[in-house]
Amino acid sequence: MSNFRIKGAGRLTPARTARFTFDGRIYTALEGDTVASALLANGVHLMGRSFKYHRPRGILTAGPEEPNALLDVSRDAARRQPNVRASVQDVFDGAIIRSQNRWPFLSFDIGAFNNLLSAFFPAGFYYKTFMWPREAWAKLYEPIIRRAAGLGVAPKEADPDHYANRFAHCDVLVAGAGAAGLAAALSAAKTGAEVILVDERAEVGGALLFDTATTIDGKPGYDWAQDVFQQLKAMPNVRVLTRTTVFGYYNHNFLGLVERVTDHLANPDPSLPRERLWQVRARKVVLATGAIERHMVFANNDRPGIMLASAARLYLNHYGVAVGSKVGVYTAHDSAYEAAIDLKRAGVDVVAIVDCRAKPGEAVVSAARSLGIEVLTGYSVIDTGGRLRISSMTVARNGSSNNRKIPVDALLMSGGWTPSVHLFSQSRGKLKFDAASERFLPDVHVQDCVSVGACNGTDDLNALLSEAAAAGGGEFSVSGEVAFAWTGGMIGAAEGAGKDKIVKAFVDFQHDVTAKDIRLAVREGMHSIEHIKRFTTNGMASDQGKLSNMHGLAIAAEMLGKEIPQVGLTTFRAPYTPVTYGTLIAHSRGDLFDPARKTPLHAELVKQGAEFEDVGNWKRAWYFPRRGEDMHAAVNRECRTAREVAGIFDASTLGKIEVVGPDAAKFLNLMYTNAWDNLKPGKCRYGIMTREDGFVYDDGVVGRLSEDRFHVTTTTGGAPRVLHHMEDYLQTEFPDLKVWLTSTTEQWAVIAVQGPKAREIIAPLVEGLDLSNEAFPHMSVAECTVMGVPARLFRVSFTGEIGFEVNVPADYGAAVWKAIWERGQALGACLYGTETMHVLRAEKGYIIVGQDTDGTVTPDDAGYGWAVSKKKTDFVGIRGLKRPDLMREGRKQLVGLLTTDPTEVLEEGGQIVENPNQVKPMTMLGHVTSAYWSENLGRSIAIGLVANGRARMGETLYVPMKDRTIAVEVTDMVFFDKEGGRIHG
Amino acid sequence: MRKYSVFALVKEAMRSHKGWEPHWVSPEPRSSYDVIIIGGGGHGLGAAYYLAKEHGITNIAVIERGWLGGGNTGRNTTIIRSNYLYEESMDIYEHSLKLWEGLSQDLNYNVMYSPRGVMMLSHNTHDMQSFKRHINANRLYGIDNEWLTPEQAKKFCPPLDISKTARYPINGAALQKRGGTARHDAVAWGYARAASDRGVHIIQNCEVTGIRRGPNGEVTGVETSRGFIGAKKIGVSAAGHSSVVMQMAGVRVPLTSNPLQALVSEPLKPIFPCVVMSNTVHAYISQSDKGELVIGAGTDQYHSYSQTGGLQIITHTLDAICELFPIFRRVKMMRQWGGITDNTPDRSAIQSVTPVPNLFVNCGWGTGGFKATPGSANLFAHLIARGEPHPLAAGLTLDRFRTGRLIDEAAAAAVAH
Amino acid sequence: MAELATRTLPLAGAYGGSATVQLQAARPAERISLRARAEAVEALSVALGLSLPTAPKTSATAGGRTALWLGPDEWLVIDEGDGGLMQAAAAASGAVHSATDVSHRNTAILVSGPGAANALNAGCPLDLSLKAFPVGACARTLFGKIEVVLLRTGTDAFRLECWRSFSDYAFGLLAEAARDAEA
Amino acid sequence: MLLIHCPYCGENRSELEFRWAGEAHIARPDTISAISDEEFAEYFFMRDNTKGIAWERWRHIHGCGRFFNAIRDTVSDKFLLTYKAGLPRQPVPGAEAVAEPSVASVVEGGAA
Repeated sequence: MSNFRIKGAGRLTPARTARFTFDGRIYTALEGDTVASALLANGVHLMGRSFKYHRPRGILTAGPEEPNALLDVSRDAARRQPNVRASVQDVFDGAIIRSQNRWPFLSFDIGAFNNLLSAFFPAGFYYKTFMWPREAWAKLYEPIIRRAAGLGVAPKEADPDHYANRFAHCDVLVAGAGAAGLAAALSAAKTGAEVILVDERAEVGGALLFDTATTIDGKPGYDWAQDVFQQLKAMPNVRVLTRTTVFGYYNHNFLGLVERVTDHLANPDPSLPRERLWQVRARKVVLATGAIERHMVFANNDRPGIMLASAARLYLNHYGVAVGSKVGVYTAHDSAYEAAIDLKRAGVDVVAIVDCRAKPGEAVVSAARSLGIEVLTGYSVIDTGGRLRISSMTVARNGSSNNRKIPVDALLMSGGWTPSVHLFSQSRGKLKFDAASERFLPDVHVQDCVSVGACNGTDDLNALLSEAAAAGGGEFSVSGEVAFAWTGGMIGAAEGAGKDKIVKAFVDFQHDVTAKDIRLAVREGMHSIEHIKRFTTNGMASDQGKLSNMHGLAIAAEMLGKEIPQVGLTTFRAPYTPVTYGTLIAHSRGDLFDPARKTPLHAELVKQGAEFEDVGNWKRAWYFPRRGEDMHAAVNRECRTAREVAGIFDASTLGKIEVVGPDAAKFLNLMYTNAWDNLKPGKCRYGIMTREDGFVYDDGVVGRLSEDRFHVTTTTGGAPRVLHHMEDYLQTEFPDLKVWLTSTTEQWAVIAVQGPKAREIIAPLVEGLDLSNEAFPHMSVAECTVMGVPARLFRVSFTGEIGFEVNVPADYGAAVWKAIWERGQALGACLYGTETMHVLRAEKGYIIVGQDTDGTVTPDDAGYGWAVSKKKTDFVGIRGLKRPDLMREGRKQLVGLLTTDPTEVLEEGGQIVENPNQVKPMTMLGHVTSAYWSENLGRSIAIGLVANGRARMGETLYVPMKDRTIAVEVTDMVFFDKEGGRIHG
Repeated sequence: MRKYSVFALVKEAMRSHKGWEPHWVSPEPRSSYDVIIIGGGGHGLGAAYYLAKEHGITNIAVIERGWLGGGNTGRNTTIIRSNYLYEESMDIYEHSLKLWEGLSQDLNYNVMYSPRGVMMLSHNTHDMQSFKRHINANRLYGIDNEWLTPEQAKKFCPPLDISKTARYPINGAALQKRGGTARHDAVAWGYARAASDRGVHIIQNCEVTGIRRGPNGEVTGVETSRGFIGAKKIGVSAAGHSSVVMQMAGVRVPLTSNPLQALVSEPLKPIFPCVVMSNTVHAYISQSDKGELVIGAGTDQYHSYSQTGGLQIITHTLDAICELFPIFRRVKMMRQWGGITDNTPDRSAIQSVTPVPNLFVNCGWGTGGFKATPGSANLFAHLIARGEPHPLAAGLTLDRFRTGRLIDEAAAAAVAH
Repeated sequence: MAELATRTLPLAGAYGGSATVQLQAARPAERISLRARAEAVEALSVALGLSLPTAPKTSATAGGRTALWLGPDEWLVIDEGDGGLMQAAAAASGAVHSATDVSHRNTAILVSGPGAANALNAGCPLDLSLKAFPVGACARTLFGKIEVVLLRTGTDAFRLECWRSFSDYAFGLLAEAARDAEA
Repeated sequence: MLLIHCPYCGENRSELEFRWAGEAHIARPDTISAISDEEFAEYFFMRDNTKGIAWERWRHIHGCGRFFNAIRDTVSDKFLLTYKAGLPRQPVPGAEAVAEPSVASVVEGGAA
């Protein structure tokens, strides 16, 4: 295997090696190599296949803009990462690297057949065909297209790595640690400002990493950069984040950063996060994001071995790797000469510099010539040869048909430099087109940010340094010197790939978009750049147009005969480079995905064998199966026992709001449909809350503890929104009322004891309260002592049995629960969960807001018209209730439903019709909201919303199911103890 | 119009595709039209197409502020389904779905309608009750929607985690097999091409700045950045900006415009065969033909016309996606973007006559606008042509906010996507 | 008479952390949510024996009691003993106010060590630098997906109050964050 | 993620702590039970949904808990002013007002 590592070149340490495999073959790299530099050092250029035509592709760049060399990199089976850019990923010892989007091999890929048929697959071909027969698109064509498309293979196992998040604040965030970013950061840091400096590479320096000819402060640029880095690192007010990308610039100077913590390490400490998300709020942002070199658009410009000149220079000067042994250069910009010069000086044969310009910078040309490099000005590369690697370039004088084929094994190109205005554009800054230099530059900064250096179009080094230092806000100044001032650049198709040419001159490498595709789009009427982008998919690949956008725009503009700004520029969107989902979610996985709220009694419930269900983010006991019982059997037993003896239930999740103040009753009058003035301390009342629109919003029992203190309960799910709703009215509509609201949901553990023996169970535990019916009748509340603990005792029932709800401070809940259960058990009571609670309340026709009502139900629809005060002159909902549709005849009303076959339990959600034999679409009268087997009644019961339901008592209606139709009789909603005597015990 | 077919494609391949015609022509505006549609998205272009095709009105201009399909048409996650709860919703979305099924052939443009199935995950008893209510209502209405067990759901979508140890374990799912996706740009371009072919004028980069009214208050035309253009009737179909345009005619509408974000992953080989939605954990996801995982994020809480939203909305959505599909944690977000949805108080659309004679509005589709495109366009054309709503859209009028006869899909299903 | 109930604490005895962050469940404390308008502040201050802070993000401590400003008419008063806060507030009955016992609603985690602020910033969007959030500063805010009240008790020490059902989540997130909190 | 100046806390806090609460200065009619259906629809449903400078309500729900008002440009999402609930609709701050640092609750969204 050939070795392209050049002794003495680069900055890596030869002794420190790492071994990795690429497509099964073992290679050796140096520590600090990227996958790209390591493969290049081993003479490997072929690294991937393109998206559509499966053309062989090599490494094109040395940065995050890489469109071709996307690889599958893994540590182990679960830590496999598709679509990794070879130019960004560091090699680590033991890395397993595979090429993608090829079958069976990278060097022989069946998919490349597409390339031969490419004439039939121009841009947008799929809109024009695959329409016949009608079903074939989804069944036949689409699956084929889907299989052929896509790049990497998604992971197959859950990711074992973890990720971290950090919110941070700073005075100045500097994005990019090239010469400009370093100068800005140092300048800002010297003022004492809190500074965060970010760079996506492993080392700071930016262009100074490859540009070895520039000096700053009298030192080689790279050395100066490392010096500044050390200075900054030593300052307590500075945080330097390398291997970190500012991926998004959001509203109000909020930036998203991703720090790659372990992907470059051979044996990462397992306690380290793989990546860390930084969410930074900066007072000021300095954008020093540099520029990205463009490729040249000419025929067959995509063969492996063809790459950006600056990339080749970086591989040489930083990694010590020569990208070939016979290198050609094709350029429209002076910078490529310096790559040629560096290579030549390193002993590489540079066969020719082909410059499409007639008059490049004189100094670079003579410098190149003086080293013996042939420079062809006014010439172009009009074609290339080779299959899996470039073998020749065909060169012609511009305008001439004579050409010359020159053997090469690498071709460097430079179309000039595109300022990286991505973050600026994300910040909603306005760009302007500078016609002279043919680039979009920052114009109006909308947020508190400033662009400096190459991303601002500042080419001169000293202008750049002083602009950056000024942006930092300090008094700091620094100067430097470049070897050559660069000129030139071009956008659009080069010679030989122009308007009437049908060659494959790639604009977007990954998506196989050629210059002629863009022209086709324009011919087909796509005149906006957004249409062109979407029609051709130019710029929509994983590099998001970092290389292709400007070329595409120029080609379109030429076709349309318009200036570039008139054609437009597509918006840059976050992220700047792709970001791992795991990083974005950071800690929010597993137990930390969403808090699982548990009541103070939870551990006791678990001990009693409860099965749990999710209600909002609470875990609630659902039922308590005994050995051998399924849910049905357990619930039947619980229902029976509760009515025959007693049942004990954890009601702690019930929302609770303490309403305190001299105007408390007045306030509740406004918030509930009922009246509260006349509720005496020590008494409770069931309340219905509507919103202004008159629909039922929540319900619950409200107890008056004293003149100015109410204990309000809400539904479990409704607690937060009810409190918000109340606060809204209190603060903004009725701010003069002297009353305050405090959430006490979690202050109290609530143990409901319901059933004929309820009193007997709790009585011995309660002190200071006469529990007799006379002294403490149904709908009473009192403060008392339970097991020595201050408690609130409610005599309320959601079962129709005599019932108590024991509220004790939460920490005491478990002890009181245990004591109650001990007594209950001795008396033959049971524990019950939410399922039995639902059945028991349905037997009594009590509704559950959110199940029997859905936000379109009025109190009257629900059968609670009695709870709407007729006397009050105001409450929230008073007007909404009187709107025509809410007063209309025939509204859906809650009624009871009894199946003709008593053993048949309806499906909740079943639809109710009058005539089951009508044709579809049927007229539906309503639906079943609750349906249960009632063990106590020995039959099924149900509640449903039925149009004009209360007028249909005794009618037979139907619930058509998939396989049968169920007949039901409309009844009232009280199925058990219709007289209601039991509740009073 | 040059017919698209595989034969045309082969023929053009032989001559380097030089013979293709523009999809639509962009003529200079006439001084007046019978109908002006404001808004060149799928709904507006489609309405123009159906006006021409079904109502014989061809003197129409579609006026678009930017580029065709540049609003929500080109920014959504392309989900199509019709398994809504209320009759009014089922009517319009099922009408739409039926049109989707033949749209490529009708337009001679492959809109890539792909009925790969939309599966909505149920995580708790409340979800199950709600989904079964939908399924039963849909069945009796003639709309497919079926209940799946967790195992059946997993079979339909293998990456799904159905383990009982998940934070919100899945207890079933509702599947509409005819639901799926389509190619959003193709819908705009297909309608534009077909409408243009029938003589409709498509005028891009033309911003409506005012609506001119006659002596009886009726509309007479629009002021635009390219001058006044007369119109006998105006249809407003400017999602995101409906309030702004209606304000020009002095009409207030019950809308709030919110940013709605979406994101795609890097392209991956096929891994995700269907569309999955979860209301409980707030996520919806599918995979595009290019291989990107297409993920819909939530709506930002505040009213905004900025087409940008907060990162927290994205991360919150991905939390849920990775909880449902733990294998995606190493997948990367490649691009995020935002649109502006206009949302009504009951999360159902408005298609209505207005207090202004000859001014018609189609708005408030919230997050459901794409799936409604053909149906909404077709019925909006009817409304404009006849001056009264089609029976299938009769419930969508503005009057419901006065009477209280809302179509509250939000109340019925927590989130209506 | 029945046996006396014993307490079962959320996070009972929980501790953990890393080399840079120590996590510890706080001892049970008495707490009230105190609500009053400006005119009642003085009387309540006298009754409680500390001067209720009126500046945002500040707290006041005296005699084992700490009052945290949570809003313009809202304080969280914490007494680490069994100090009879409800009774003390009741003594100011002449001043219109609301005092509600929330001793058991809340629980607290003590977060200390040189990495404490960084650990909290894994989930808390506040600027916790000493400049922006000095010792004694307090705020109701978010920690990950839950609401918390944060009080800085020392340069490297915080008290994080949350509702009891969120305490497992809070402790879990802190434990994970502590691993990634440099000094 | 927005940065919002809470006029009660006197500082900028992350949007995460806030909840948007609709358009501001829509007063609930004093005699709400007497208004017509049209007036009710206007009060409860119809909104300006302004593109540009809008008056709106927020609540610092995970902070001090207070509702307050804001003037925000709904195109740029910049806050021009936040002020306490109960104050009348405030004028859009002019250039002078913005430059005046003594106006404590004036905040430039991006510049704060």
